[in-house]
Amino acid sequence: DGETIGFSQIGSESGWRAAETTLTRNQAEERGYQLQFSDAQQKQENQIAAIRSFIAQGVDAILLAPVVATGWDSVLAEAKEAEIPVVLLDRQVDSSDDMYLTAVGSNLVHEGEVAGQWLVDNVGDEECRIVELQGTTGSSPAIDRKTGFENAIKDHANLEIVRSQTGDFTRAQGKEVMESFLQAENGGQDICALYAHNDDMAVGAIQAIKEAGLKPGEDILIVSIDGVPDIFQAMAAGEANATVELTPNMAGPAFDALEAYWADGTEPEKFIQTESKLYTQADDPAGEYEARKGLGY
Amino acid sequence: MSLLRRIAPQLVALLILFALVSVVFPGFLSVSLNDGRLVGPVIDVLKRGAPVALLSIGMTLVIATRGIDLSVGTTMAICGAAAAAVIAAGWGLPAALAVALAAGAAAGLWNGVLVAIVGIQPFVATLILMTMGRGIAQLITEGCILTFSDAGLAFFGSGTLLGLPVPAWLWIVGGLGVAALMRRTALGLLIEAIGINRRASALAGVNATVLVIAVYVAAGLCAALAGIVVTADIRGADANNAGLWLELDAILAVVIGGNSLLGGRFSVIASILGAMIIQTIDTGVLLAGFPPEYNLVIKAVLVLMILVLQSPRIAAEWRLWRDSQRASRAAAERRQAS
Amino acid sequence: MLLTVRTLTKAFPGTLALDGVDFDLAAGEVHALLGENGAGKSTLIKCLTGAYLRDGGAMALDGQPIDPRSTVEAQDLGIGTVYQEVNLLPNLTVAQNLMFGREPRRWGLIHTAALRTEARALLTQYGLDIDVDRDLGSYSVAIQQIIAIARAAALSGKVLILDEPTASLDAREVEMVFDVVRGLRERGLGIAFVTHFLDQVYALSDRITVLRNGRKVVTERTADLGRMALIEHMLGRALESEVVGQSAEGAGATTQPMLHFSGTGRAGAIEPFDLDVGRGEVVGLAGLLGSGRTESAELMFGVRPAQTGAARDADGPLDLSSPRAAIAAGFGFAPEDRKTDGIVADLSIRENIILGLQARQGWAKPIPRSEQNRIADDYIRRLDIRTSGREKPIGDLSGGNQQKVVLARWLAMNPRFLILDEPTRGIDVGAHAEILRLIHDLTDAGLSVLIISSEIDELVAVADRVIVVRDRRHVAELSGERVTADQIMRAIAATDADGAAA
Amino acid sequence: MNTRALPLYATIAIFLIAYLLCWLQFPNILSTRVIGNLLTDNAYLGIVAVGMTLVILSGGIDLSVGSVIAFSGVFIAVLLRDTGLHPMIVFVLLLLLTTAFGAAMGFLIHRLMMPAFIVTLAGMFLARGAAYMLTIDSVPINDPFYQTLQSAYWLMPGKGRLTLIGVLMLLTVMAGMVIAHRTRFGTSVYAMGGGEATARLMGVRQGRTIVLVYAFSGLMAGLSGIVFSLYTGSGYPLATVGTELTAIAAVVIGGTLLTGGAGYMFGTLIGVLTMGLLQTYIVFDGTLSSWWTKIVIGILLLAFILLQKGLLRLTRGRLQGAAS
Ligand SMILES: Nc1ncnc2c1ncn2[C@@H]1O[C@H](COP(=O)(O)OP(=O)(O)OP(=O)(O)O)[C@@H](O)[C@H]1O
Ligand SMILES: Nc1ncnc2c1ncn2[C@@H]1O[C@H](COP(=O)(O)OP(=O)(O)OP(=O)(O)O)[C@@H](O)[C@H]1O
Ligand SMILES: [Mg+2]
Ligand SMILES: [Mg+2]
Repeated sequence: DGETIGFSQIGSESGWRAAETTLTRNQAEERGYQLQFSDAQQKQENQIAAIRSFIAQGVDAILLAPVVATGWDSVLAEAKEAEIPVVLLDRQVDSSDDMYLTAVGSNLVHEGEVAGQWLVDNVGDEECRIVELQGTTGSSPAIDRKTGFENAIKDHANLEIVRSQTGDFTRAQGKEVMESFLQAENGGQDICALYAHNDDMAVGAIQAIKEAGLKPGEDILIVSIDGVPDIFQAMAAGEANATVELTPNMAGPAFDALEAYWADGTEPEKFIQTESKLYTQADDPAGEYEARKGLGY
Repeated sequence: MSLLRRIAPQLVALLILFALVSVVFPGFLSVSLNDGRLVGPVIDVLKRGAPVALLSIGMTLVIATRGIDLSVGTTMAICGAAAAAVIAAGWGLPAALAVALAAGAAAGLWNGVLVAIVGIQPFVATLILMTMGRGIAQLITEGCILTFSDAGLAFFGSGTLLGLPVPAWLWIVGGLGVAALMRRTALGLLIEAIGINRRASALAGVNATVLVIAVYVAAGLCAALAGIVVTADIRGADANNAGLWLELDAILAVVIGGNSLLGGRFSVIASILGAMIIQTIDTGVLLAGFPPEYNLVIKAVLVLMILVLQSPRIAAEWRLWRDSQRASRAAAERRQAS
Repeated sequence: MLLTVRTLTKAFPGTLALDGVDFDLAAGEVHALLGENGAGKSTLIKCLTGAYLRDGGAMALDGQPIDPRSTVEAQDLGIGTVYQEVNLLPNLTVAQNLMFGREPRRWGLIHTAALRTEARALLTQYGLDIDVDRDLGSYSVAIQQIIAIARAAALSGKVLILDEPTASLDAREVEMVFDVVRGLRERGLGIAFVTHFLDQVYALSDRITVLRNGRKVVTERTADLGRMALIEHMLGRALESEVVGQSAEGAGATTQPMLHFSGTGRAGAIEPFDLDVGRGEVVGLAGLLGSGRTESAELMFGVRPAQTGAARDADGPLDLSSPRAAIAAGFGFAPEDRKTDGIVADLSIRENIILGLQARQGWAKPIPRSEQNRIADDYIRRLDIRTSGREKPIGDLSGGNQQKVVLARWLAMNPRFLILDEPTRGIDVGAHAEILRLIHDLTDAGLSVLIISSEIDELVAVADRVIVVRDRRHVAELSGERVTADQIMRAIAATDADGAAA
Repeated sequence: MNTRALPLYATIAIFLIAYLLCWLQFPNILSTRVIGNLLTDNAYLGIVAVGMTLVILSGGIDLSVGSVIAFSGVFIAVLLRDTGLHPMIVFVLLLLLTTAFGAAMGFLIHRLMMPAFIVTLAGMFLARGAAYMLTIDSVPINDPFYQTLQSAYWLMPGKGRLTLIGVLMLLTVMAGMVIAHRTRFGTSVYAMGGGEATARLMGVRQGRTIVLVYAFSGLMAGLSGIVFSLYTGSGYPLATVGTELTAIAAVVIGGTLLTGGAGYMFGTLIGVLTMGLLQTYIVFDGTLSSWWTKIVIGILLLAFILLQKGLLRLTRGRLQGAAS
C-alpha cells in the first residue's frame, strides 16, 4: 500500500479523456496509491520523457495511455530493466507483449464493427448513402474505427460511404464538415446515415442537420462511438440513434491486475478488453445520461 | 477609389478561387432563400469565416504596430468558456457577453502590458499566454465541453438577421466599423507611425505605450467575439479545441490581405478579404470531397500561389521596369529635342 | 582616367534622379561631388557601387567597362565606399565590422586573434585606441563614422568613395580623416568625396563636380573655381547672403527670462546643471563629440528623465518626465539621428509633418485633410523641400530634405522652446542659410531655441549665448561679445583647471 | 567585459539556480539518470534549435521544422518498410531532401521578398501534408541497424545513460557554435540580423546567405527527424506538432533576440535544457492536473524571461555606474 504509480496521460483533448483522468485519480485515491500524473499535451516525446522521469524517480508501476501505437520499444525496455511494471490504457502499442504487464482497453476495430453492424441491422435492404466524420487524420482511433465500420458494411452493397472527411474529433469541426456534406448532398436529402468516429462530432453534426431543417435521428440516422453524456441526451431527445460505449474506467481493471501481480506475481492476460457495448434509443438514454453526468466528462 | 485599388489583388484572388471551387463543385455559387434566410455554400463561407475574419481585424492592428499576437486562439477558448460558464450559472445573456468581452480585454491587457511596458518581444509575450490560456480555459470548463441551451447566446452562432447569418453580420459590421474608426480618426495614422518607427513617433509625442496596449486589447476583444461565435455555434464551450491554431490562420489572413508583417501601413478590409480567401479554400476542399490527407497540401499550395502572385518583388519589379522604360524614353526625347 | 562614367541615368517613381551624368575620377586626386540636397549625389554613388541598378549609361575602371550588380562586386573591383545613411552593423564588434568579408582565417575558420590584431592595427592609423571586441553600437556616432572610413579605405584598392563622411565629426576628427585621405591620395587612389562644408572642399579637393537636379553642371579644378561661382553652380542662382560671421546682435541683455532649469542631471549621463533660457533667445551648446550635449538635451525633453533638479517657468514647475509631457509644456526636440529618431520612413511627407500636431491633438480629433495639405505645402515651400509632391514617402527623400521635414514637424507645432540637435547636419549651403534665417525669424517672434552644433561658426552665427560642455559637465558660458569661434574653441580645449577659471 | 554576452551569462545563471531549486525539492533530480534523460529526451529539440538559432540570428523564423521532423520520421519508416535500402542511404536521401526543402523556402523568401513567417508557415502545412500523403498510419521501424543505433549508449555511473542521440545533439551544438561564431557565413548571418540594408551595402551575399540559412535549418530539421525516429523507433505523421514553437521558446530563453543579430549558440543549448528541466520538474511533481500543467509552464516561462530581463537590467546598470 501507499505505492507510487506514474500515469502518463495523452492530454486533455476531449471530455472522454478528462473523464478517464478523473476516474483514474478516483480509483488511485480509493485504493490508497499515490498517483504521479503527467499530461503529455498530445506529444509522444513528452510521454517518453515522462516515463523516463518516472523510472528515474523509482515509481512502483506505470500507467501509460499511449498517444500512438508505435515507438515505445526502447522506453518500455528501460522500464523492464528497472523492473517497473507498465500497464497500457485504452490504446495498444505494437511492441512485443512481454515488454508490458498488460493492456486494458477496447478493441477499436471492434467498436467500428459494432457501429457498422447496427446500421446494417437497421437499414435492411434499402439503399443507404452514408457520410462519415473521421477522427484526426492519422490517429489510431480514426484509422481503426474506419476499418471496423468498413468491415461491417462491406458485404452489403446497399450501404455505401459517399463522403468522408475529418472532423478532428471536435464538435465544431463536426458541425462545419456536416454542413458541407449537407450542401454537397442535395441539402441532405440524399444522406441516409451519419457515422461519426466520436460522439462529439456527432453532436456537432446533429446541430448542423437541425439547422438545415432536417430531423436528425429520423431523416438521417446517426451512429457514433464513445458514449459520452451529451450523446445520451441527444438519444433521449430522439436526435441520435446509437452509440458504442468506450468506458473511461480503464484504471480499475489495471489496478486490479497490478494488485494481483504484486500480491503473488500473477501474470494477467496480455489484453484485458473492456466491453464495447451498444446503446440505442431503447436503452433508457435518459437514465444513462444521469449516471454519467458527474464523471467529469 | 484608392481603397478599391488597395484591395484589388485580394478581390481578384477571391474571384479566381470562386471560379476554381465552382469547377470542382458546380453548385458553389448557388444561393437560395429558405424561410427568410439565405442558404448556399457562399453563405457558409461568410458564416464559417467569421472567427478568422474577426480575429484578423484585431491581428491587423497588432501587426501594424510591428507586433504579433499568437494568443488569440486561446483567448477565444477562454472567452467562450467564460460565456458558457456564466450562462450555465444562470446569470443571463448580457452578463455572459459582458464577462466574455471583459475576459478578452483582460487577455489583451496582459499581452499589451508585457509588450509595451515590460518590453518583452511580442512573439514571446503572446506565446506565454498561448501556452497558459488553454489551461485557464480548461480550468473553467474542467476539461469537458460545457454545454448550454440558452437560445439568446446560441443566436450569435446560428441565428439569422435579415437573411444573413449573425456571425457574418458580426465581422461585416465589426470590420467596417474598425476600418472607419481607423480612417475617420487619426488612430490609423498614429498606429502606422508606431509600427514604422516607434522611437521617432514617441519623440514626436505619440503616446506609443498606450496605443500599443490598446491594439492588444482590441485583438483580445476581437478574439472574445470570435470565441462567443464558436461557442454559440456548437452550444457549448470546448476549451480543448476552440480556436486551436486559428492564430496562424488569422496571421495568414492579414498577410494575404497584403499587410506587411514588419508593421506600418495596413488595411483592415483587405485582411478580412484574406480571411474569406482562406475560408473559401477550406470550404472548397470540404465540398470537393478529396480525401482528408490532401487538405493540408492543397491549402498550402493555394496559399503559396496567392502570395507569390501578390509578392512585393513581382509588383516592384514590374513597376521599376515600367518606370525605367518611361524615363529612358523621356530622356531620349529630350535629347532629341535639344 | 581611373574611373569614367558616361551618361548615367537612374529614375525612381516620380523622380529622374540622374539624367545623363558624366563623371571622371583620376588616380591620385580627391574629387569633390557637390550639389544641393536631392541633387543626386548619393544616387550616383549607389549606382557606381551596384547598390542601385542603373537604368542607363556606361562605367569603366582603368579603361575596362564595369557593371557591378552588387556592392560585393564593387568591393572586389577595388571600390570602397562609405554610404551616407547606412553605416555599419551595430550588433557586430568593431573588429568584425572592420574586417567584414576578409576576416583572416586559419583552417577555414576565422582566426579571432589575428582579426583582433589587424583591426587594432587599422584603427591606430586613425589615432583610435578602443576595445575592438565591443559591439560597434556601444560607440558614438563619430567613432562609428571613423570606423566606417577606416573600413572603406582598407577595402579600396583603387577608388574610395565618401558620402558626407564628416557630417557628424568635429574639427579634430575631420582633420584626422583628411590626413588619411591625403595619405591615400599619395598612394594613387582616386577619391570621390561628398560634403556640404565648402571649407572642407577647398581644404582637400583637387577637382569639383557639381550636380543639380540630377544633371551635371560643371567639372572644374578646385583652384579655378571661386567660392561664389561654386555656390551659384550648386543653387542655380546667387546666394543672397551666406550666413558667416553674422553675429547675433542685441544679445542676452534685453530678453526676459522664460525657462529655468536648476540642478538638472542624471547619473552616468550628465552632471547636474543650471540653465536659464530667455524668451526669443538662442542658446548654443558647444563641445566635443561625446561631451554630453545630446544628453543635456534629452534630459530637458524627458527622453531620459532627469534624476535630479527641476524645471520651471513663470507659472510654476514644469513636468518634463516624458516627451509627451515636455511637448505639453511647449517644448520641441529635433534629434540628431534623424534616421532612427526623426523620420517615420514609410509615411508621406505630409504625414510626417503633421504627426506631432496630430499626436498633441489626440487621436479623436483628426486634422482635416485640407488643413494637412495646407500645412505640408506651406513648409515644403518655406523650407524648400525638394520633392515631387507632399505624398512622397519621406524615406525616398535625400538626406538633407529628410532633415528639413523633421524640422517642419516641430515648427508646425509652434513650440515656445525648441531644441535642435545638429539641425543642419547634411544640409546644403542654400538650405543651411535658409534654416539659420528661419531660426532668426522664429526667435524674433518669441520662440526660444537651444541649438547643439559641431560647427562652431554656425553657433557663432545664431547663438546669443553659448554653453560649453566637456566631460559630461557644463563648464563654461559665453555671452555677448565673447561668443566668438576663438573663445569657444579655447573653452572646449581648456583642461579642467583653466576651465574653472574661464 | 563585453555587454553582448550578458544575456548568455544571465541564462546560465538562472538555469543553475533553477536546477538547484529543483534539487532541493527532489534530490533525485541530480542523478546521472535524470541528466542522461535530459540530454536524450531533448536531443531532437536541441538539434532543431541549432538550426532555428541560426535562422533567428539572421532575422528570420522557421515554422516548418516541426512538420519536417514528422515528415522525416514517416519518410524513413516508409522507405525502410517498402524498399531494401540501408538506413544510412535513407538518411542521406532524407537530409538531401530536407536541405533542398529549406533552400527552396529560403529562395522564395529572398527572391520574392516574402516574409519568412508566411513562407515557412506554408512550408509547415506542406511538409505535414506530404507526410500524410506518404501514410496516415504510424509506421514502426524494425531495421536491425536501427536497433543497434538505438541501443548504443554509455552507462554512466549511477545507471544514467549517455545515448548516441544525446551525444549527437551535443556535437551538433558544437558544430553550430563553430558555424555561427567562427565562419564568414556565421558573421554574414549576424550581419543580416543586424540590418538587411546595411548588410547588403557591407557586401553580404544576401541571397546566398538566406538560402543557406534556411537550407541549414532544413538540414537540422532532417537530422532532428532522424534522431526523433531513433528516439521513437517509428514514423508518425502527427508527431511533433508545435515543436517549432518549443524550439523558438528555447532559443529565446537561451538569450537570442527574436529580432535577429544577437545571441549565442551555446545559449540555445541552455535554453533547451531549461525547457527539459521544466518538463522534468512537472513530472517529478506529479500533482498538476492537465490544465494546471499548461498554466504552470506558462508562468515558469514568464518568470524565466522576467528574471533574465531583471538580471540584465541590473548588471547593465552596474556596469554603467562603474564606467562613469
Ligand atoms: N530609394 C529611392 N526611391 C525614390 N526616390 C529616391 C530614392 N533615393 C533617392 N531618391 C530621390 O532621388 C533624388 C536624389 O537623391 P540623392 O539621395 O541622390 O540626393 P543627394 O544629392 O545625395 O542629397 P543629400 O545631399 O540631401 O544627401 C531625390 O529627389 C530623392 O528624392
Ligand atoms: N571617445 C569616446 N569613447 C567612447 N565612447 C564615447 C566616446 N565619445 C562618445 N562616446 C559615447 O557616445 C555616446 C554619445 O555621447 P553624446 O550623445 O553625449 O555626445 P554629444 O556631445 O551629444 O556629441 P554628438 O551629439 O556630437 O555626437 C555617449 O554614450 C558616449 O559614452
Ligand atoms: Mg546624399
Ligand atoms: Mg549628440
